[in-house]
Amino acid sequence: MRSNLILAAVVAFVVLAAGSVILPDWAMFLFAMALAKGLVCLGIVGMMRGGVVSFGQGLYYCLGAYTATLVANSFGVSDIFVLTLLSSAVCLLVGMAFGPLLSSYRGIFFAMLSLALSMVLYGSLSKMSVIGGTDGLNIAAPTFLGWAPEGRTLQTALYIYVVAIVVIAGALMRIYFDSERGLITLATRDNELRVEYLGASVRNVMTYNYVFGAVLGGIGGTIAALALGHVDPEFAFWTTSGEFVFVAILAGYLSVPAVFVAAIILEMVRSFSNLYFPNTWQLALGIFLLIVIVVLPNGLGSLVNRRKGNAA
Amino acid sequence: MMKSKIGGALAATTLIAGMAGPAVAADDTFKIGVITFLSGQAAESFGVPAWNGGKLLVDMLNEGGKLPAPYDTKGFGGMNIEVVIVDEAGGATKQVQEFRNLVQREEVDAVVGYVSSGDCLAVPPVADELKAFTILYDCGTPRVFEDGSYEYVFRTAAHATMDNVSLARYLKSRNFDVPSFAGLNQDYAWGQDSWADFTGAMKQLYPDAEVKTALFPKFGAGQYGTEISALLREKPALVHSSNWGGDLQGFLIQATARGLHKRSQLALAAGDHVIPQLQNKMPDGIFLGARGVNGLAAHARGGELKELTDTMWDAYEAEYKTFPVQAPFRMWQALFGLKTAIEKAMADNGGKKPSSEELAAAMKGLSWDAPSGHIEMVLADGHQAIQPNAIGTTKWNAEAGKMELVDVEYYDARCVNPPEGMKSQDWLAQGFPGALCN
Amino acid sequence: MDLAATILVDGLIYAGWLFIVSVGLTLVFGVLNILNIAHGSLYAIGAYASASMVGAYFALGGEAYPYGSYVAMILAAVLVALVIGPLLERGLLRFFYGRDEVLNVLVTYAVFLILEDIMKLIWGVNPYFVYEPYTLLGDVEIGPLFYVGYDFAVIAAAIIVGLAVWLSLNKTRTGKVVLAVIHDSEMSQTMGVNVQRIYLAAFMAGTFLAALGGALTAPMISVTPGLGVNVVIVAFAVVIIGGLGSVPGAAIGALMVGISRAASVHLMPEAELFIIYFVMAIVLLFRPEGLFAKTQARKI
Amino acid sequence: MSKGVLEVRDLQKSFGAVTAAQDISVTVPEGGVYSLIGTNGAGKTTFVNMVTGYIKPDSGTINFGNRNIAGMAPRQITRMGIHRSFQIAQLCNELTVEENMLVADAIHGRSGPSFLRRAHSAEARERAIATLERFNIAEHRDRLVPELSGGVKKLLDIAMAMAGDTQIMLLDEPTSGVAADEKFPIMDLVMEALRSTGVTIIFVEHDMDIVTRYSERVLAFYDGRIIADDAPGEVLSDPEVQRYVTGAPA
Repeated sequence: MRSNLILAAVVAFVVLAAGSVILPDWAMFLFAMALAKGLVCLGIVGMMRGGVVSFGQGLYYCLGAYTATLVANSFGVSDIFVLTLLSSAVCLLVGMAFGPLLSSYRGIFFAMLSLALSMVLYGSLSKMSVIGGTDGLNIAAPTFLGWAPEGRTLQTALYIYVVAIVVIAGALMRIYFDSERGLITLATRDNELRVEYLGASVRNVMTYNYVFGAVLGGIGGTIAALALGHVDPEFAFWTTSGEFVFVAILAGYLSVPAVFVAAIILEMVRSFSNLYFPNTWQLALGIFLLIVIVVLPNGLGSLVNRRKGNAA
Repeated sequence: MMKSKIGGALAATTLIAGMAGPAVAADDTFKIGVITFLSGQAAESFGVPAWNGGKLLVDMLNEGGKLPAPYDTKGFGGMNIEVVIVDEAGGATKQVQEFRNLVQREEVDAVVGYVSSGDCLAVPPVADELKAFTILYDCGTPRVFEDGSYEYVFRTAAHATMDNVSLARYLKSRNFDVPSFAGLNQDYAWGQDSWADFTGAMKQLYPDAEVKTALFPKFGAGQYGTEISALLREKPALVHSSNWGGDLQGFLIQATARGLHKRSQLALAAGDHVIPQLQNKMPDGIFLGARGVNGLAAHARGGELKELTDTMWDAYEAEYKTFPVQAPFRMWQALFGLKTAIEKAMADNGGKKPSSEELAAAMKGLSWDAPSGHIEMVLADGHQAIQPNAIGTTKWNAEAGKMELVDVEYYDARCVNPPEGMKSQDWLAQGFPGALCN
Repeated sequence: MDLAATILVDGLIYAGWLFIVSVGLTLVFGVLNILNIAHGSLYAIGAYASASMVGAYFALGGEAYPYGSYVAMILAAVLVALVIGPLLERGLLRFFYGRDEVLNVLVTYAVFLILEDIMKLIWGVNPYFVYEPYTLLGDVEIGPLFYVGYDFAVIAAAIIVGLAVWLSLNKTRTGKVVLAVIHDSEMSQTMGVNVQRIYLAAFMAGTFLAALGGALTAPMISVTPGLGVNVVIVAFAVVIIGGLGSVPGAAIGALMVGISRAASVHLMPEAELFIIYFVMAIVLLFRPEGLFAKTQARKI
Repeated sequence: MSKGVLEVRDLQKSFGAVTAAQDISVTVPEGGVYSLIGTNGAGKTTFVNMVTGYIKPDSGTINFGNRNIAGMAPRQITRMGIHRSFQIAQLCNELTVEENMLVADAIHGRSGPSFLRRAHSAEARERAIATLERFNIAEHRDRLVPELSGGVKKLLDIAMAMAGDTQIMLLDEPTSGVAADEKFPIMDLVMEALRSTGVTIIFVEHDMDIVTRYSERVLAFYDGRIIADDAPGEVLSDPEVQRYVTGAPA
């Protein structure tokens, strides 16, 4: 089985990396952004498997982005690997601080409390004129272990970097989902009482998923910031988090790759509806969301990865 | 093996993306991407009027001969003007993506846009990366060129420091007594910066004026009851606000209903654009600016630009049944600047459609006339414009049934803008060194 | 007048408004178990409708009886409830009953996006004003401060709405049924309650209350696009604090938020932005389900 | 006192006005089969819930393994070896029978559940299927829970509870929601499966035939008190029990 996973990962990497050749510049950038956001959504999917959905992943997306930007601007660090590590470390710590707190909330309360947390970050950043307030900050293009590409090369390098991280993160999460703890998470979504009476701690399960989500969010935010060259508090605004949730629902919790396909599809729809319906793109997007929710109640993943027995 | 299946799906999406081919602009058309607010709060106050003005001007230019010299030639240097318009709503992240799409997918020849300061900060690095000629036509924050420098990015409107410096100077020149003042500004960069600029300028001109309270209601709050109570209790001699759009209208309606304007002088840094909607609900005697000699102030100015101004003014009124406020004026000065630059570049390159490099070279340090006055790209090494400004006092003309601006004071560009090479905050802190006021 | 009193009055005025805009949200959640993000849009539509109605009223020579404009405002809200309520509930939401709460939040998020543009298509981007009703009731002078009579009318309206909702829930037969559904829809279904009709009624009531909130706010603001975005988040906070599905909870939540916000504006303006989330976080820390949440013990 | 003994002293519990347990004191030695009888609301399930941590007693002690487990969290009590089944079988409806078993196996698995070890590994599945076979429900392994009959659900519920090392097994109405003709076969199955492991069995039951057939000792509850505690014959012939519990002379 594991060999299959490795094979799949390699295939996924090749297919995605091929994009750096096939794709026009604008699309490569769009894909890079979509994949970065996909990482955040993968974190939400991890929580969805446990039965909760965070409406506040913008918190970590933003935290990661600002950590990278502030570090880059104040210490002149530009190496993408260092920045990614630093911001995921910060998000890990913050996640470990909030995780236990949130782990006892469910459903709409978990969603709203996580939303409140990210809105507080949004508010605080908006107030801090020193770091640009609502206007945000710019961050210089990253370097790769001393190599400082420019133009199309830079975009390609960034894109390949995202792809690599996506494939690694995706594979790791797949391993986790298939693991004993992964199954326990699914059981928790289903019947917490049973899990507790089997002697496992539901809060513990929830906390782990939350912390993983935090780290993935941080990585996604860092990459997004480096690709955009700009961060602002909007990263933590509820509509941003709302989009992440939408991608997660669109993907469903069954398949990991579906998350990234969903992210790319959303970016495409958004970008084109923007261009073709400048006055009614929200309408277009909203209708698209509804169609997806109606047509794919279990998400894209259900197309390719029907659970045993769920076929009915 | 679902991963590879998904991989297939992904490759498919990739193809779709690849197929969405751009419509390459021919040499006899000049394609501009215009980004401004078509939805959300800023649509009504800035985005839509700005583009109404822009559309009007583009049509007039494409027809040719509609405008007084030097703008009587057709299109941009004879080329037909084609426009791709994009909604600015959705935040800087989205705008950076849209910018790339405009340049790389739509292959526009130039981008004109951005009301939001956040977008104006986020886009320039990308513009330089893509070597895409870009005009920022509206946004206020001085940080764009004070914190960075860009090859292909130009701002054809003065930055926001001018607005509040002029306001303070207006108080002084009308020797209005300000023992104390307070502020109510939107809680985001625009409001925070405007308040900082205003207090900075006041510290110079009214050193011993006491700052009462600085209120920052949430952007789009709509309800100002509590804030107004606070202002009524504090009884400041003057209340400063840089609010715009619905927030300003809401504040004025609620403040006047509770007599705040009778108790304190209201001074609005960018208030002119709500006059067409509020009409006589806007009380008399309010000091207000228009972020430049725009709208009523421009109409009242006359001078050698009268013909140009009136042509645009009348065309706009005829088309949209209301008079143009600040936003269309700033769009006009951007498009006139772009026209001038293109034609200058073509004069240098022998009439070919200019490249981004040639455009940038031509735009650098350029100066041209617009309905809002003489625009000079003198700051930030020729990338940032300065322009004259005006502040006036509202007065409802009952018989004409329209709001007028009286006691208008005009300020030279160099009187209310910092000199080249000096950050506006330092300029304020040091008491306007090098300011040339008539 | 001393600061405490000012804070109290300002707080009450804001709380009154908050209650009207949030009570519909909590009612809809209680019955349909759907947290309706589009509530904000319904609020905005109510504002637009009321602006148009009042405008039309005065255009048709309503100056003679200006007070009629208040009737026009309420009619506007009723109209919105009658048109949009059934459209959304029958046409869309009913297909999502019993689905995951969070999925339903997304459904209404989509509705929110759609309505935002539809409003633009109907009313354009230019602002609407209905100033008259706001000044009609004159000023109220409290110590050195002027308040607009309308502000207190809003408080009164809030109290009336609160009583009306409470009475119709607890004193009418239908209301009791609604409460039963709120408590346990499966059970009430087995008891032969026509849950479908209850759902429709509840959603229309919720729509009416949202629209009423907008209708009452319209005279004191300029009705422009993007009006609903901020409202819904505030309303969320209020109903979360009070406990989803609890009408008295919404009242208490509104009071807590309203007064703490007023206090922060007067005492420490820089904290205003956070105060609402602060209150919410504190409450949820001690009452994870909100103040008045319905808690049913699980039978094992 | 040996480790497996459950020693309950003066348990009190009331919900508002309702007294669900008063002065409950009983000692359950290791091994053996005990049944709890009583009308609905007599306090049987409350007793089970307090012993397994679902309800915290107002006062009193529950000593097991030389610790007072009163008020401990269910999972802590479970880890100490006191497992339970439920009146309404508590299963994971989105998972198959085998996966339900795998969940139990993963939790009781060696060295705690792992982030890396595959839940569906061959060994794990062997263990799971072995347990399912012990309860004679292995043929349902690939079906989803909602497709199962009441009896199979009950058996799966118990089978899951038996994963890991169980010392005391509390069965809350093992035959409720089971077709009448299935009751005895199921009880036979359960009793055989459990006895072989030598766990102490405590089950709540309404059917007196089942009580007399399977239990060695009976605790009769009435109004939150234990009114009789003896061999089935004695308890069922006790007039008080006949009046308050069985209703008619046995």
